[in-house]
Amino acid sequence: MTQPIQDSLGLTGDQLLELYRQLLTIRAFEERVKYESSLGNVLGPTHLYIGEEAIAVGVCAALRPDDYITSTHRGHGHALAKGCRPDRMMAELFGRETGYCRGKGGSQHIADFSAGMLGANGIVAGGIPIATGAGLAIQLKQSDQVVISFFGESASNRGPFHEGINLAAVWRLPVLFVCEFNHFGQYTYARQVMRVENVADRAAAYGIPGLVVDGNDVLAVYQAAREAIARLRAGDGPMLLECKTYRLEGHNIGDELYYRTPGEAEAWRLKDPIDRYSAWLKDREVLSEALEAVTQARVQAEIDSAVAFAQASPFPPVEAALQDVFSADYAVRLS
Amino acid sequence: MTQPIQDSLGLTGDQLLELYRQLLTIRAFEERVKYESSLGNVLGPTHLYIGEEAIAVGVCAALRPDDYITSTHRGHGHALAKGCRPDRMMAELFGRETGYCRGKGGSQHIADFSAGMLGANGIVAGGIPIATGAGLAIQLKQSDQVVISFFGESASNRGPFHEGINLAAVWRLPVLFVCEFNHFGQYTYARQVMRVENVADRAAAYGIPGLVVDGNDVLAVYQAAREAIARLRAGDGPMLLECKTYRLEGHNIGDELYYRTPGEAEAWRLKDPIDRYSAWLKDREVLSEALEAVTQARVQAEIDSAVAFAQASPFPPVEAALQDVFSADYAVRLS
Amino acid sequence: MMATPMPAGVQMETRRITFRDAVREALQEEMQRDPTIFVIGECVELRSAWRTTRDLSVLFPGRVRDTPISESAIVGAAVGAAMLGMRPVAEIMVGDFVTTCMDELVNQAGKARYMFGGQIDLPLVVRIPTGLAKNAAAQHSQTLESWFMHAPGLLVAAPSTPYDCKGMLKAALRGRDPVLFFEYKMLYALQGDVPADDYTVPLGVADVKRAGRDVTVLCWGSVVHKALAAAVALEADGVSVEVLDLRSLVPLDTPAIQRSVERTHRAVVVEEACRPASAGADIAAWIAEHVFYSLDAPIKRLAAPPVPKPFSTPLEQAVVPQTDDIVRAVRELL
Amino acid sequence: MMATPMPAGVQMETRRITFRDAVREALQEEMQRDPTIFVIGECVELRSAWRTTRDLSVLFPGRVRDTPISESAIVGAAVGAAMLGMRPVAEIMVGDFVTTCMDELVNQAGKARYMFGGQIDLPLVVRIPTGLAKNAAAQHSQTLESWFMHAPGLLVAAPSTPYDCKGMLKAALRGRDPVLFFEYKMLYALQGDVPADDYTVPLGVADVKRAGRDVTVLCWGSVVHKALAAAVALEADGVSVEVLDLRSLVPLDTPAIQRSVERTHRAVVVEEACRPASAGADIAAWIAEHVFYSLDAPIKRLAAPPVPKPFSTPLEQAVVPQTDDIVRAVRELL
Ligand SMILES: Cc1ncc(C[n+]2csc(CCOP(=O)(O)OP(=O)(O)O)c2C)c(N)n1
Ligand SMILES: Cc1ncc(C[n+]2csc(CCOP(=O)(O)OP(=O)(O)O)c2C)c(N)n1
Ligand SMILES: [Mg+2]
Ligand SMILES: [Mg+2]
Repeated sequence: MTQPIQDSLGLTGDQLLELYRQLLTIRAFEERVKYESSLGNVLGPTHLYIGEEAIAVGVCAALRPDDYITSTHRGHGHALAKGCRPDRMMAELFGRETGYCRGKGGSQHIADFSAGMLGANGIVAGGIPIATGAGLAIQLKQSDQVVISFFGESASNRGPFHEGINLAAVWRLPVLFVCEFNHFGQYTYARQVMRVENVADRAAAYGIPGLVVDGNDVLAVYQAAREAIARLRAGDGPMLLECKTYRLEGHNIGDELYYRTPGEAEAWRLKDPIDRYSAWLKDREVLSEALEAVTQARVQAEIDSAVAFAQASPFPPVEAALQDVFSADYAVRLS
Repeated sequence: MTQPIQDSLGLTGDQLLELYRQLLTIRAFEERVKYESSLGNVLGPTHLYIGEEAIAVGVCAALRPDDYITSTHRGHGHALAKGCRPDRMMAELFGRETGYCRGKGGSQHIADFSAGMLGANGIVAGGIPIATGAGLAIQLKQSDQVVISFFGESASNRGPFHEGINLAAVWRLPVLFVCEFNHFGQYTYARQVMRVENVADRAAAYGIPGLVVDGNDVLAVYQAAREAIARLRAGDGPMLLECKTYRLEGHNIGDELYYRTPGEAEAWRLKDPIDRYSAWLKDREVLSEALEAVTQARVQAEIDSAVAFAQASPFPPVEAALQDVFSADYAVRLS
Repeated sequence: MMATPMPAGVQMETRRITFRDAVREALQEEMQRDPTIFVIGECVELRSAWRTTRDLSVLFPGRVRDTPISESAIVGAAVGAAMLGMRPVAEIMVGDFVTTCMDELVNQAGKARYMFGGQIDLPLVVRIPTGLAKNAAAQHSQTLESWFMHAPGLLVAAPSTPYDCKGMLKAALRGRDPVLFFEYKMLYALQGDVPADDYTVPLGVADVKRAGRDVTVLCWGSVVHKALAAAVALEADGVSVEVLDLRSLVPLDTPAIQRSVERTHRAVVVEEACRPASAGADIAAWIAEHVFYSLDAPIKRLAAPPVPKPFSTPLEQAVVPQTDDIVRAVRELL
Repeated sequence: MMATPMPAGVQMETRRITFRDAVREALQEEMQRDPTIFVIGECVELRSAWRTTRDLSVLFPGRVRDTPISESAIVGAAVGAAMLGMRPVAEIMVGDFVTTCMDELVNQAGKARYMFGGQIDLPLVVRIPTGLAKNAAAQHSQTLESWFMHAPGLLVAAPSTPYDCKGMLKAALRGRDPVLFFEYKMLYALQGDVPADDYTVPLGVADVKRAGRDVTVLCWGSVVHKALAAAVALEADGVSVEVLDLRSLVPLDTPAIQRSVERTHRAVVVEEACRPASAGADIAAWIAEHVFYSLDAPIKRLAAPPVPKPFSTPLEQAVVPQTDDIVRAVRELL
């Protein structure tokens, strides 16, 4: 990474440091989720975003607050980068009443519609057509908002990827499809289940541009996203942006990773997006050792207080199980 | 079309005339189906293959009898070219006991497993993953058979197209995906619902070769299919062959075609695959006026007798409605 | 096809229209009223396969859009647009094709409000032309509304008359929840009276299409008309049949079921769909659990046998309950 | 988890294995016996998400294959391979994901034999790990076997013990029809005895898991064990409960249902799935139609309410029938 990129990006020091803070927040959140899961506090199957933080942070930095995202089963990073609060997220993972979904969704269904986070999704590729629909709504409203659809490379083998992107292309909807190529779909290597090297190679099938970027370089991601989003706002239609990265943890917490090629993760750890970015910031003297320590401490404090909030929150009352199936107009049939 | 192509194809005069006979048979069959439908003899929604005959004939001429095809809602041409009998097909369309499906399937479900015809399909793109599965069976049996999957260009917008071809590509299965680009998906122009000019442009998304050929030129189709199939038999994996053609009739019998651009069909009629091929055969003196008349008469006689067979056949007995849901091992629950 | 009158008690100026036009008028009037409503589906710009969207693309430019053949994307996009406050109407051309978008219907549309903790309304309508059509065979004749009763979070409507269809579709378009709106294809040509003025018919309210004393026939959609014909035939024998049209399956008007069966003490449940695990099974089971002590006879069910729909006419007719079957079933209970 | 004994009357050398190993052993033994059997699915080469295919890819090279995340292609390919005489076993990782391949299951696999006039056998097995798993939430906890009862042409099995599971899966793998084989995830760790020797358990034969006089509890899959626990609790009060495990829903062993209810005169139908239009509704409706005059009380149903599955533990526990609910329901009938 060289100085000119910073220049061309035109980010202030504060903005650069905000990206750094976000990267740290996601990492700290995920590390803590892993720990709280081992204690049985975080409930249910949970997929960590560790190693992939630069994608969510880089893309969301290019968004306005009134833009939208759809997310995946591996969605904590997307949510945090889009502005969701760690405390309400943690409370959700703990299954508490104060969580974003009142404890009814959990990790795979975190959503915050007020922040433009249209939901994690437990169905691989499930968020893609939803993003297309959000783009359609924007177009019909004649707004200049945009939608980001995050998904993994393995999602690109599912039909709704194909149908959702094609439809967005046909109607030139303002949707940026962001593929997180982390090499795995659960326990299966991506190369085993597709014969193209890049998911971006699939963009041509829909007549839209496809681009590959280093997903462990937050500024590269930001720059690519910013350019793509400018295109979207200008009404030029959707794009596919593929970010190459690596899933440093198992598929979900508890995965023993028997299938992983030895040495591979270690090699990728050397490309850790946070280490790289902090080194870059230090190089340019945007970040000092002291500021690093302060930022880490602040982030840690925020996560600690998120956990405290979750812990102190009640479980939802049993009646909640029967609420919010429909609007207040309709009741659930109980017998 | 020039002499060298004939040479390079190495087809004998008899073989060339057999293609001609097949083209005529399909056309005559379809014209008669249209007429019998107007009389109420052919039952139910029926999609005609008129104008697209060169594709089925050209592709199937490159097959062995022990190869397989999957077909579509517009499948009469595929069935005839793969060796299904006009009489049993007509009987099926008439809803008779002697039809291929004992009157239980009709136009959209004609199948003849003994001829390697694995079924028309009422679900757009429904036959594509089935073809992939047939290819998998062939690979597991270590046979050198191949499978053809016919489908329309609009089917290429459905998820199973994407998933089915990707899976075949991943496992290098001996399946030739043949797209019939006839410009319409029901009442919608293809160009309105995809932003690529060729469906073959989508082959790259699966890392397989894609090829476009003039679908109204039976020899061009034959040549392309023959080369592709040789590749398949050699174990080189699937291909996508796109044949450009035009649906001269409505989507189904009864379609009033309000939506069709004036003049368009007339222009395509000048490229009628049968006229072109018979002119070419006459040019080369493979076909004489006399032989043409004889062939036409023979084909017409075969269709007449198919109709007579259908007409003379009984409707299935009412008990048949409850048969063949399961093997004889299980009965249908009636109460 | 026989025409249907307005419900008893409704007194206003009326017009006679087909079921198909009831759909179109409801769409047109509501699109006029509410700019957030739009229509997507295959070939809907021209007129749709069933001629239910005729003229709409001209009246509302850009708000009626042909899609690729991509049912997953159609319904998924409807979900996404509804999340942003729009009111999508998606058409799935033929009932059997719901199989191609079940995830979007069931796991996304049906579950979104709940799994997101009630954050959003999801006002979308999926219109599903459904059921038998002449010789359309196994993949174009099934009717699958029962599946969606068994899928939490979806409202399920299946009107039987132009009046109900127009009123219920308008109600659906003013609601806040996802509605699967089943339109029986065989009813599209049916004529019936509708009020000249704006009206709605709420979802979840059954309708006594014919009052009677001896037996309740519970039904919805296409078979309502067979039940009515059977009731007429049985009247000649002095048997008084109540025809209760449920009109929607979610919500199911269980109080109306209870009221009727408590009076007649006998119930026949009739449906076009196949018997196992159907909506009809559910209704029969509900009666057996909740109105048991009022019953003077077993609860009869008439449904299709669990076989794919056959192509040929005599077979096709044999696998759906006909008027005669209803007459016979009612007689057996007396 | 509690262990299950072999059925009474079975006398042979036995081994104690888990439900999960029952699946694996059935696959392994049948693959050994029949070279046309192969397994496809997501991550099945390693061991599958539920550790049911462990070692198989090593034992049978090339016959156990990881697929892309492409459920439509997985099931569609199984159909195509079965048409050519192979015997595919497809795994759909989680029950809720059947929504992504309903067309291939229902319109292709279920209808092929019939709509093609009986030309072919279609010997394929789709294994579906299903139902509640701890805190898996709305898109990973549902169980949808009821839908497939309502879809002609598919056999539907849902065993409750290692013995039944192994025997029924082996039977499925020797049949000629498409079988949807539902494996309740919460049962995978359950231990039970299986014969040391080869055996099969036919589809369509219910099993009296516990004989009783006063009430029949009809059930299958996960809730069988809750029913058995309830029966034990009620025995202390002198109430004798018969637990009838249906084991498969298609075919449904209606003679066994009739025999039992005619003896006990009372029925409770219990299921993990949600209530409306479920398999349980069908069973209750069948009893109400065919065994009506033997009944001394309403037919009780216990099922989940029609809500998506909630994430948090207290809610999750609240939306599926528990042993106590069964005890209470039985008491109410007496
Ligand atoms: C339709 C569907 N099939 C299978 C699964 C199970 N599953 C959950 S995540 C996952 C892997 C997804 O891989 P990818 O899309 O690359 O995302 P990543 O996990 O790598 O972020 C699988 C197979 C699912 N949730 N939905
Ligand atoms: C999943 C599905 N959606 C919609 C339809 C209705 N339909 C039948 S044929 C057809 C058009 C298909 O177009 P194409 O694939 O290009 O084939 P063509 O008719 O042109 O031969 C449509 C929309 C269907 N049968 N299946
Ligand atoms: Mg991945
Ligand atoms: Mg076409």
